[in-house]
Amino acid sequence: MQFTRLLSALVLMLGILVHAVGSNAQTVDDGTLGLLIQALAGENFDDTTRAVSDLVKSGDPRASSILNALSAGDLYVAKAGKTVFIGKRDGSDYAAIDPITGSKLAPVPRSAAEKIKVNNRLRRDIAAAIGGLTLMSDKADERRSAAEAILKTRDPESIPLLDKAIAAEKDASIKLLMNQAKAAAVLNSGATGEVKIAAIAEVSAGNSRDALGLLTPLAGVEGPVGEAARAAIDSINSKLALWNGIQNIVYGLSLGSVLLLAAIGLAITFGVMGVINMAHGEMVMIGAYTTFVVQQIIRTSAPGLFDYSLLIALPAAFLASGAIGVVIERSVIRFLYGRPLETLLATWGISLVLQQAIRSWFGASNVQVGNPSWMAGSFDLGLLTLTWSRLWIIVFALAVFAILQLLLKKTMLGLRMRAVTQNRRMASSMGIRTPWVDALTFGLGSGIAGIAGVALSQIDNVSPNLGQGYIIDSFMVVVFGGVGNLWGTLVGAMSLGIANKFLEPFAGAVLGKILVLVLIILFIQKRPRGLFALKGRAIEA
Amino acid sequence: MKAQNTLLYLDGVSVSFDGFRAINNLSLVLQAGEMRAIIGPNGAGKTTMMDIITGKTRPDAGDVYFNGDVDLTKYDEAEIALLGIGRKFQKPTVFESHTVEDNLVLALSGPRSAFSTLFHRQSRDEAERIDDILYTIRLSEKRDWLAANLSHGQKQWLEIGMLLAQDPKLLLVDEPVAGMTDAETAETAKLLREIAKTRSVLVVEHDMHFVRELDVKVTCLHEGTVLAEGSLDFVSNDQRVIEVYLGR
Amino acid sequence: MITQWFFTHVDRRGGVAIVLLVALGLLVPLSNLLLPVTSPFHIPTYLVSLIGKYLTYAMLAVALDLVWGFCGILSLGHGAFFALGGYAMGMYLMRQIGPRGVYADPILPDFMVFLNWKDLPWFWHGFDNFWFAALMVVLVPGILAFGFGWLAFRSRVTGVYLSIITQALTYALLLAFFRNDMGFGGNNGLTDFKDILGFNVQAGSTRSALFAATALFLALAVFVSSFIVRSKLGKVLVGVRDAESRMRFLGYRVDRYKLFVWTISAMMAGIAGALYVPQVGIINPSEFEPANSIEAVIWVAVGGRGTIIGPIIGAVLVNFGKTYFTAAFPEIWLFALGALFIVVTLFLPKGILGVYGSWKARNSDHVARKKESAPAAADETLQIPEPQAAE
Amino acid sequence: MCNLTARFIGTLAAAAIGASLALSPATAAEETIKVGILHSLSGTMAISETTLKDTMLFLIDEQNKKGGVLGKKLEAVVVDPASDWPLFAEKARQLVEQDKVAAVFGCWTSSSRKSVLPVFEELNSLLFYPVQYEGEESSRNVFYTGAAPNQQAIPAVDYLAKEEGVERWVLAGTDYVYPQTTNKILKAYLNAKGVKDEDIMINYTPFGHSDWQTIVSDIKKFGSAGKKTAVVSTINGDANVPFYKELANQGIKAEDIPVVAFSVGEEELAGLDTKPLVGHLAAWNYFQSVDADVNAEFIKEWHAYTKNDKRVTNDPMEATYIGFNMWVKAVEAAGSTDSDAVIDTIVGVSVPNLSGGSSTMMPNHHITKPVLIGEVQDDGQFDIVYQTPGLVVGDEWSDYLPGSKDLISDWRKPMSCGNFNVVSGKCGGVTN
Repeated sequence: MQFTRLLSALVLMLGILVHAVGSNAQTVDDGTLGLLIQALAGENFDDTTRAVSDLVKSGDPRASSILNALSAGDLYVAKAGKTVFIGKRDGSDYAAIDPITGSKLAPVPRSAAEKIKVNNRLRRDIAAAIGGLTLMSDKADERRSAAEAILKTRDPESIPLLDKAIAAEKDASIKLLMNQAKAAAVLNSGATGEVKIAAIAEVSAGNSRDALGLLTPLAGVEGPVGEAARAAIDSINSKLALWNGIQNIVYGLSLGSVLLLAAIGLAITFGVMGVINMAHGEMVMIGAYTTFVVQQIIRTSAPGLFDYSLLIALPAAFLASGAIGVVIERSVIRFLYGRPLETLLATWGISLVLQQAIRSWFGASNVQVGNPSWMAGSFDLGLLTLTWSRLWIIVFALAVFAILQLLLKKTMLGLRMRAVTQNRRMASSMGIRTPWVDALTFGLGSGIAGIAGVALSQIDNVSPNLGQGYIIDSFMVVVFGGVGNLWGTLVGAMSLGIANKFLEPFAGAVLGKILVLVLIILFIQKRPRGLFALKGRAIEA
Repeated sequence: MKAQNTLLYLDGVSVSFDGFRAINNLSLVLQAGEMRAIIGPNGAGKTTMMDIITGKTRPDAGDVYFNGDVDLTKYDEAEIALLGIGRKFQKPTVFESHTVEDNLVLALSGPRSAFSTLFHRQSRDEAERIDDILYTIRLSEKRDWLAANLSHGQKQWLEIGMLLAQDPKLLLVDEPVAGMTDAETAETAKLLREIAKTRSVLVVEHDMHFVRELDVKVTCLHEGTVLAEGSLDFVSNDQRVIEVYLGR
Repeated sequence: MITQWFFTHVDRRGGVAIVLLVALGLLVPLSNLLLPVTSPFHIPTYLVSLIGKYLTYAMLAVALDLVWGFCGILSLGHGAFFALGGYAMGMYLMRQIGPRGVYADPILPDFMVFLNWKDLPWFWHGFDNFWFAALMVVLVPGILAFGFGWLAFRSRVTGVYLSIITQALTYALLLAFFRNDMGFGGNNGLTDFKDILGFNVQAGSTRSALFAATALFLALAVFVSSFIVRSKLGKVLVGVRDAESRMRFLGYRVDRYKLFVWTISAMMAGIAGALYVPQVGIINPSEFEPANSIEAVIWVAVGGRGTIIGPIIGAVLVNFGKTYFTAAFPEIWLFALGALFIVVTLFLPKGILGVYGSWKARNSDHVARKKESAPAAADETLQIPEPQAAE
Repeated sequence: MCNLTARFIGTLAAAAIGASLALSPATAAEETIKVGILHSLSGTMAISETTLKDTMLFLIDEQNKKGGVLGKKLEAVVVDPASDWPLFAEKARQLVEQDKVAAVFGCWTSSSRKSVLPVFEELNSLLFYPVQYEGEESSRNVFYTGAAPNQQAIPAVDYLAKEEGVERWVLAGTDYVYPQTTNKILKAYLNAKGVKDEDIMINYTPFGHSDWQTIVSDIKKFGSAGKKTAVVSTINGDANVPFYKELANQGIKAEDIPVVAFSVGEEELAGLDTKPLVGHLAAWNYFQSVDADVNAEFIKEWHAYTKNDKRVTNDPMEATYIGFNMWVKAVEAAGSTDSDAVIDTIVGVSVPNLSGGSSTMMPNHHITKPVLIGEVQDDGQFDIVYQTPGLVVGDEWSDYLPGSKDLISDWRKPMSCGNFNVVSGKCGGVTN
């Protein structure tokens, strides 16, 4: 402990000495470097941090690779002899590399070495430090990340470095980033007056969120700097306020499309066929589990295909859920037409069985369904961030809806379905094989639920309870929209989604949800047949 | 006003569903104690007219008066029924899981509030009236049957019986003889004429023989308006009526 | 005389049921209290409160059947009324704890103390008085049902639309009661009860008393519903169930009849809930879960919809099955339960009593059939509007 | 059809008879000691609780290999309370009264514990409760081997403040009693440390919440006020996966806004791709990655028992392990499974925990444990970045809640009181 302190101090002096002596090649002899590196294996994070800065000050080119290894958690110290090495797990050993020479060392048994601990703060510092080192690097992306790192740390000490880099920089976008970083650093520094005001202008031109972070501390300051800061903050805030509205709508649509996906299959089995299908949620769940299975197979057999896993899962899920749907229809539902309540009972029983089946098959806990790369991450739309998965789900939901509409309105099958559901006796007397159509319709509804499961597996957890989480909302959507009308389902889902998102900010998530339910209840009073009720002389009695 | 001393008065009534005009500027007057037959092709708006009179459908425009001064458009089905307008449906609707007798008990005029029915005990004259009606509609020995087990004709009659039990001023009867044998048809005609002695009746019917047997003033509807009105012979000689309805 | 009056309002089955329940209400506690543990007829305390629990469920089922079986209103939210009654009773029991709570606060229940609430929310006042609480047990569900029904029935919300908004109702209440700010103990609910009317809720004698009370109230519920069903009002209700608009053309204010029976049923459910809480020793929001309400519907269907005692049989049978299966095959019992529901719907469409009924009907003429008031095949509860040009 | 019906009724009857036999007081053979396992195997909580059922079966199996307890074999009685709280009470009663189990290991949610508590007190039986909870409870018949708030939340906050220099706090939780209480304690604690209210954002979501877009972006906003910000998550199991997925996708890096969770362990991470989550934290008393021989041994046997070397271990499992061993040791010491005897002997009993040290049952029926803080790794494991130097005693009555700061609990005779008020010097809420 004490020792390392002393050591590092000593090393520091050495380093500086070297600085002075070393004419241009900013390097230290291996011995010193070795000591510097050893210091990294400090007693606690503070020691390590200090050691890192020392290492950087040494300005040795090898430092960056060592620090990278450290922040990646690949730097180990042998219990015996306290020698530090870069290690990679290899069975019960570490494949060791000498950080100084980069040459291979004899593998070290896992038990004989321990990892040099890093935490978030340390990683930040290292990133910044490396930033300092790689700011002049000849690789564009290294320079970019370096600038970003400094933009995060706002370390005033890096200002001179930045000046040099900016002067040298060719790439406009990186230059902009560097200017941002510099401005940030300036704001963080002791600089005053014009310099800061200029920096404020520079900063507020960039990403508003970060800018707000930089400016808020200055708002309290007296004098022109403070005023400039306050003005900038106000303009940014007004911009944010506007974007909040937009965000609510976009997020509302995204929530709406999730509801739509969850409900659309039900809109067929329940809305069109009149089966109170309590097993609908389980069809969604089965779709999600199909995705899991597909991904498992791909992981083991063809990892390269992982990005296509969802595309492969879609038909698979459709067939899996669809097939189960057909089986259910043939074995149970078909005996219950005209007795909708019995369908509620039977399907409830079926849902219990399916849940338990999945539970005993895949286990009760969550299974992991990964995002393919094109689903991961997010992009900025003005000031709001929308994740790719959400965007794709919106697109997907609408696509499914459109396809379904076409299927029902334009194809022979769709025609028959409508015929059968509207007047079974007449349809059969016209030579339509109603049992066959029934099975297909129910299969279709279940299949759609299945592909919904593929999409939902990307944003929700895949467990045997998955279905239960969606069944109530789905029924709400279908009924709210008007039973037997797909457009109703679409509009219903979207309006519920948006309503939810506008209520959430001021009512809170919980109260918001309650309010939406109350709204549904009251709305049904006004339109007892839902949003898109069909008028005309529907026969009662 | 014109509506005075008429029993039922429709003037310039119109209604449309999703753009389709089911009733178009319809006017019709029924005197107290009158029986009227309504004929007309499908889609002429006969049933819709009944819906309007009984408050099931609200007209978009026009006046509907009962007893000269009661504006029917202001009341709902139940209230209108209590005002004394009874209705028999096109397809017989009786309470299948009740016995014939209970069907009549339900129809029997009397207090309709929840509590009075909860503690209701059947009085002697109620019992007698039920016996009479059962006799009139020839179902006395089937009084304990579930209505579900009656034949089609019998259901028609039971429903007419329920109308009688309601003892309304005006009966709206929609295709009473649909699916009846000629014998039954004749019987029904007799029964209706019987009823018409004491009450006003509005009969919708396709069956021309039946209408002839009733021999009353006839109104022919077409596309929601009155095409012709008068004695059956007069109407059936009307050129347009022949075009749209009879002549085919 | 009285017996004669009694039997004019209750059919044979109902009468038998009532007599049996009263007998049960007397014998079970006696056997539990008087007979020695060794005696084969001695019923252990845990069975007493277990059966007591079943009976409260049965009462909920009877209430549900009154609206669904006889009036065609399928409620997927009756659990809400049950739970509200339960909470009313729970609040009384909480107040009875008084200074014996862990924080020894004379007024505030424990959960309020550690969420450091300063004083009692207004709606908790009065619940220290049993009779006030008892009143609330029927009033709160009653008023909610009345308000809800008044809206829904007047604007003629029927069939599946009604079912779904009843579900929305119970779901909303579930979320609301989960919130700690509501002042009902959040997801932990109300628990750690000490005594009721001065008797220790844990004591065997109290349990037996509660059991007896439950049995008697259930008997009462059976009597009330068969009284309603056999009155002319009952005939009207069945009429509404089978042909609602026809009833209107006969001059009946259908909405009022529905409202009446709906409110009565809700109050019954409330009482059931109130009897349930002291016997299970906890009430929390999970009682509002839509799944519970659906299960209640299933009890009725299993037992026989549109019969007086079918729901009782169904509730007891299903819950007994649950108790048995969860202990016997904890890993796979859901298969058994699920299969039970499927089999019942496929092979006993009118429930267990329905089978008995149709068996009776087969060997006797249709005159006998009039006693069966099993629902008509055409079910009113789902009306998908069929597009239809005027005439 | 009617034939089938008849047969169906037959089977029903059979089941009924079988059941009534099962329910009639068990004539259990006395050569085994029965142990009740009361964890949900179906319903919403099955996700977490099923593992603990397996753990118990595993531990009992191991114990029997060692010859059981008091020379008798242990016999597990498993029931499924199906995530239904009243059913928990019913099952508890059934286990104790009918199956005559010596002790029950079970429950996960506070609601389930609260609903069985009266049963165990009435029948004077034993419950070992292995999950972290909100505290504010101490029963003579219950042993809390999971973490109390001071064994999880407070050290975690200290770590963030010290090591990560966090000044601005988001307390996000499911609207349950546990998060509510924990956040109340944390808020009081932070305020005491001089954190201003405008630097604390408290947010509650419904159970099973799955649409986190708004909240995550709110967190981002709150985090962009120039001060270092962290999220303290008491979000309940089911909602975590969508929460972390949204975090990852919206690109909130641990370096920018770290999230420390109290109910996310190896089991929960199993459902997630953790690469984007590296660096986010969790505070527990045990991690599978703990570098101790006893742990390695435990994991090896666990994998052998479950025949699945992917099967992870987690903190509630360790708590179960500790609780079970404490019970065994206490029974051996008392020479009997009688509840009173065990309650008297178990206080002070100390058994090895899986993080190398040993845990002791304290007089307040809570135990001592180390507090570990780990960072999520890309392999779904945690890398331990901090460990409390000593053991932390579970504090049942929080010092940061006005209602309970004066209360202590000591179940040793003569005090034998769960809520002794040190100010009034009286034992608060004992009945009769």
